[in-house]
Amino acid sequence: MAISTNFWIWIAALLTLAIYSFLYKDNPFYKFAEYLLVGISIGYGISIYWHNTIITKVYNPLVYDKNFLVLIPLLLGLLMFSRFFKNVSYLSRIPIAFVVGAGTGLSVPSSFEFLFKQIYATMPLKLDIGSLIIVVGVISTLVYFFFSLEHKGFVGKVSKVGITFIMVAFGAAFGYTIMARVSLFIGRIQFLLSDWLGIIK
Amino acid sequence: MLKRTLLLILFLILSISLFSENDSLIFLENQFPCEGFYITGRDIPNDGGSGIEINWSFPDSLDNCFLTVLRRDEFGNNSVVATDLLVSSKQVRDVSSDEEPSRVKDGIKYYYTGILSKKIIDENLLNILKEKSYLKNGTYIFNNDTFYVTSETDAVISKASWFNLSRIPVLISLIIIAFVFLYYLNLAKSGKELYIRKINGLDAVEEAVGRSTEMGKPIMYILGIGYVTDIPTIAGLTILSRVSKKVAEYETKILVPSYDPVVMTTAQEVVKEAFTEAGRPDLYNKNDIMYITQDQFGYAAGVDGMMMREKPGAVFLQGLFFAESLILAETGHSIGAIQISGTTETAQLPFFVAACDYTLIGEEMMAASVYLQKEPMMLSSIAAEDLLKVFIMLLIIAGFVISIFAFGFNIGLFKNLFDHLVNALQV
Amino acid sequence: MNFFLKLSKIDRRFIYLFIALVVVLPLILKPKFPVVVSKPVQDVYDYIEKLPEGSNVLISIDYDAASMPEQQPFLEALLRQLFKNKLKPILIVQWQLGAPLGTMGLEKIAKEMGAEYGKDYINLGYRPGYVAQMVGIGKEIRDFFKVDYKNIPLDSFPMMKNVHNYNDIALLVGLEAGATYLAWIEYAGGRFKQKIALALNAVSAPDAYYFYQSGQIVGLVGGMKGAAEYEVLVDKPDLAVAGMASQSYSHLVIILFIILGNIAYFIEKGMKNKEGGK
Amino acid sequence: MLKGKGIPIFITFLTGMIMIISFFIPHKPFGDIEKISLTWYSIIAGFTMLLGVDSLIGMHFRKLKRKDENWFFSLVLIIGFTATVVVGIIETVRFGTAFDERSYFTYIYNYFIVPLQSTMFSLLAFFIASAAYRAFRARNFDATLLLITAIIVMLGRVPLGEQISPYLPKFTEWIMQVPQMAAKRGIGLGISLGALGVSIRIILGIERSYLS
Repeated sequence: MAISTNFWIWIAALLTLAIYSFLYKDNPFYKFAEYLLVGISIGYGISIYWHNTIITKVYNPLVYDKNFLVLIPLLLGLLMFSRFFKNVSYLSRIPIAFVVGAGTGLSVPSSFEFLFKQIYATMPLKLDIGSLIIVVGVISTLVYFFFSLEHKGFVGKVSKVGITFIMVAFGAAFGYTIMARVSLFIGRIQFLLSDWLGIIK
Repeated sequence: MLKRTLLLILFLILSISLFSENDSLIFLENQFPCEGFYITGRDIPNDGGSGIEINWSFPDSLDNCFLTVLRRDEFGNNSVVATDLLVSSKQVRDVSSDEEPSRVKDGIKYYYTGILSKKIIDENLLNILKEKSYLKNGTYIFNNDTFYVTSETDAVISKASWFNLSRIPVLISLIIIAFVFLYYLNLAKSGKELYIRKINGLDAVEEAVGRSTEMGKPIMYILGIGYVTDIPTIAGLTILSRVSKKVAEYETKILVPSYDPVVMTTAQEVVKEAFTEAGRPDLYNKNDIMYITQDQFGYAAGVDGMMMREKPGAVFLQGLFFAESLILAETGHSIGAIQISGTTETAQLPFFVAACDYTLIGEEMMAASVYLQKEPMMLSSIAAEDLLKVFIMLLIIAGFVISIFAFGFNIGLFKNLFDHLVNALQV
Repeated sequence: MNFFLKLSKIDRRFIYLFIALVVVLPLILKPKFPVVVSKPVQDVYDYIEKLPEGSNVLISIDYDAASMPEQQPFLEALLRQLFKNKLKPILIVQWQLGAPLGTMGLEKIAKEMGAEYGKDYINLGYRPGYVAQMVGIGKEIRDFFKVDYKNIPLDSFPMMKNVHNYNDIALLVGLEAGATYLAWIEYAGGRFKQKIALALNAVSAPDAYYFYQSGQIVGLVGGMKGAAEYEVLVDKPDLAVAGMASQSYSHLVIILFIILGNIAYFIEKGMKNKEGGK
Repeated sequence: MLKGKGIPIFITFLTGMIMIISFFIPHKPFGDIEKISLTWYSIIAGFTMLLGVDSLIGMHFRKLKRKDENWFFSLVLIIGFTATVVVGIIETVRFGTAFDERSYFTYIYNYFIVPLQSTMFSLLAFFIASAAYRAFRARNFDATLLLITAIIVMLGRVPLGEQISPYLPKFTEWIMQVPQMAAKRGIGLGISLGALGVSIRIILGIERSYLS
């Protein structure tokens, strides 16, 4: 195999190198790639919004299904533009109040589901040393998150055990992830060496 | 004699081929061993309506047969619910899916019939069956394939439930928790002093803002890639409010690059309000809270670039972060900024802990806004959370003790108890 | 002493350089690297080895460019084994963005092994709606794939003459980056008793191990490591084995730096203590 | 009256309560409320995106006008944005949708966005190494434990570990399944309680800093 003659592959390869140049230091090549990515991705995002939101969620329901309920978010969305006019800019609080209310409201039951799931998973379905360690770990970690008690004496000791568990978990999760990250880099190198330069087959 | 036999055979062959050409169904009494196979239908409980579930019971010998389910409504319209289900799957639901919108309507009588076959059902046969208004129970033959038609189910009517009974445990705990919160709120109103323990990263906020100001550098506040509907983002916004108040007091600058436009507008409100409260609305500049892009790595690239060029003295990473967490935190470290991070994404916490000066772990981040503004009403909610923690611990310990008696000592009573406990937890 | 003190203030770019070297060099030089074959991978290999000559193997490309380092080497190793044993791969795609990757791998290995399109292998390309397709192939593959990826009618290819549904397919191999494999197991496996082997990304492989234990899949190839094992089995160590070397060396380099950093830290601390002692 | 915080706080309270109640009521219209509110969010966000674009493009236009230090790159950004939108419109006219396989819009995605994104992502291979080098110092007992677990897991994940000892990969799995899982659950329980706290503070209007 020889070096690629495909124009598009060249673009992808040069942009890849431009990003990697950031590892040395900030430089015009990285800046170019960075600004380009931001510009293109926002343009792409707008197109996706047009396609997925305006057409499928507003236009189609309104025109074909005669679903006038979508006028409400439409109005709320328009209220956001009130910030362009000083004397009515307070109106933009209404959509914000709505989305924050929806977000917090939805999170209450889902937090419960998560809570129940976690407790359920901690129940020892079989008796072994592992289940005991899990029970001790979960409880001591929870004690670390006690805020209204000073971490002194017994509580202090248990919360120290909790910190130990947290540290082991962080170390393990860190070590576990390295492989996946190196894989990503291998993927990019394979692209450069095989698709672009044709050095490896 | 021979001639006659040959003629007879010829006649038979002809007649069979004639039948198969007509695609006609031949009714046979009971030649398919389907005893014990029957189907039932019922309204799906605890749903929002427009759903019927069809169950069937069967002898093991029919394990590998295929079942096709037909539906007839009270007006005589036929339709196919599902074809070629493996009998061992035991159940199918007649509900609307993403591809096919609601077909079952509430309040209408439906009757279901099952077609049992050893091979996958023929498309032509299916079309013939769909045309028939009623099929007699029994075995049929079609193109040399036998199949069995079950008797029709009783009328099934779907309806919507007003209450999801399976969520009663959640409702009960919600009521208990509401009472705990209200109790502590009242306690706070009556003037009882509530305590909150030291949270490491938060005492450093003042220092971080102060040092940046001294060096004449701005502060950067990164809210991550969540939406306003995500609780970590909301928690990040409440911390932003406290931090920007300090920023206004120190008369320095705060940069908030955003990922989501709604987060950006909300962050603008938050900072403006904080600056006004601090008595410096003149310092507020809406252009400092800017939009970058709604692309995970585009955002990371943009924020990295901004960090390299603006060189903030302090970087806050508070909100919802995914893989970009370390890209941001390492760059922040390389420019020598004090970094205070916090997120609820457990997978990203190790990277924050490694790369930042201070990290708020999970709930610490949610409690941070309370810590930074120690009002009694706020503190009361933290105390309530702690009481709930005690409940949970007791529940876990109880579960463990019960399991020792149940599995260790093999006591039936405790086994039942354990089963009940586990079932109640399955939402 | 001095060396270690300098080390504690080492420029991060030296670390970057080392990481880059240990990853890139093995990919170019492809050194011999010992790989132990695990049972789930061996099972896939053995199952295919036992298939009679001329059997059809359906390969589903359910990954995209992001999973290429993990999946592409396995695809190539698998195709080598299939062509060597005179088995006939039928390639289909459930992830649209994976289509060019599948085609690339297939054409490359077919050329290398001298296989002929339409007679020894075929590429049917991507069709939307994966569940309908998985059920549909149980009846007639032509309901979804009337033509191949270049719009040529299926019936014009000699190898497809007698291929209609799962009964004519000896093994389904899914190369999976996401959760599409669950549908394969449920529909092709559960409903039509199709034999299935899976190659999964490293992150999802542990989840699928359950299906291997319960016998719902004949074998499991997990991540780049699994692909490396397969390359060893087909006796052609290639990119995955090289990738495993890159992985191992990069882990070693990081560990080495951590150890050096700690030595430097303790020496520095010792010196400070001495100064404090004075 | 509208200018105060009263009405917005009431709206938050009302929407929040409706969301909670609808969790228990499958009947229409409550049953679909989660889906509906997410659709609504995306519609509102769609409009707000214009505010975002105004913020970003406006900033770069100002930089361009002032001939700031990096004005050239601001130009790159604006051209990249405009070109993508224009190509998107042209290809929508040509193929009915910009996401057609033959459209140049797809080319932009495949040859600009994908390589840039995945290269940014792969920078983590380097950052994870430098972060580990710097942070993993045996300063105290807990830090030492973190460092040792990380090294064990790193070894257990690659074939090298298997050659050191066949038990290493198994031990790694055990660490992930038992102590790691325990701490993760403890943190998770804390997070759900914390989320409840945040939600209740906001729904009841105790926390109102998000409204000015």
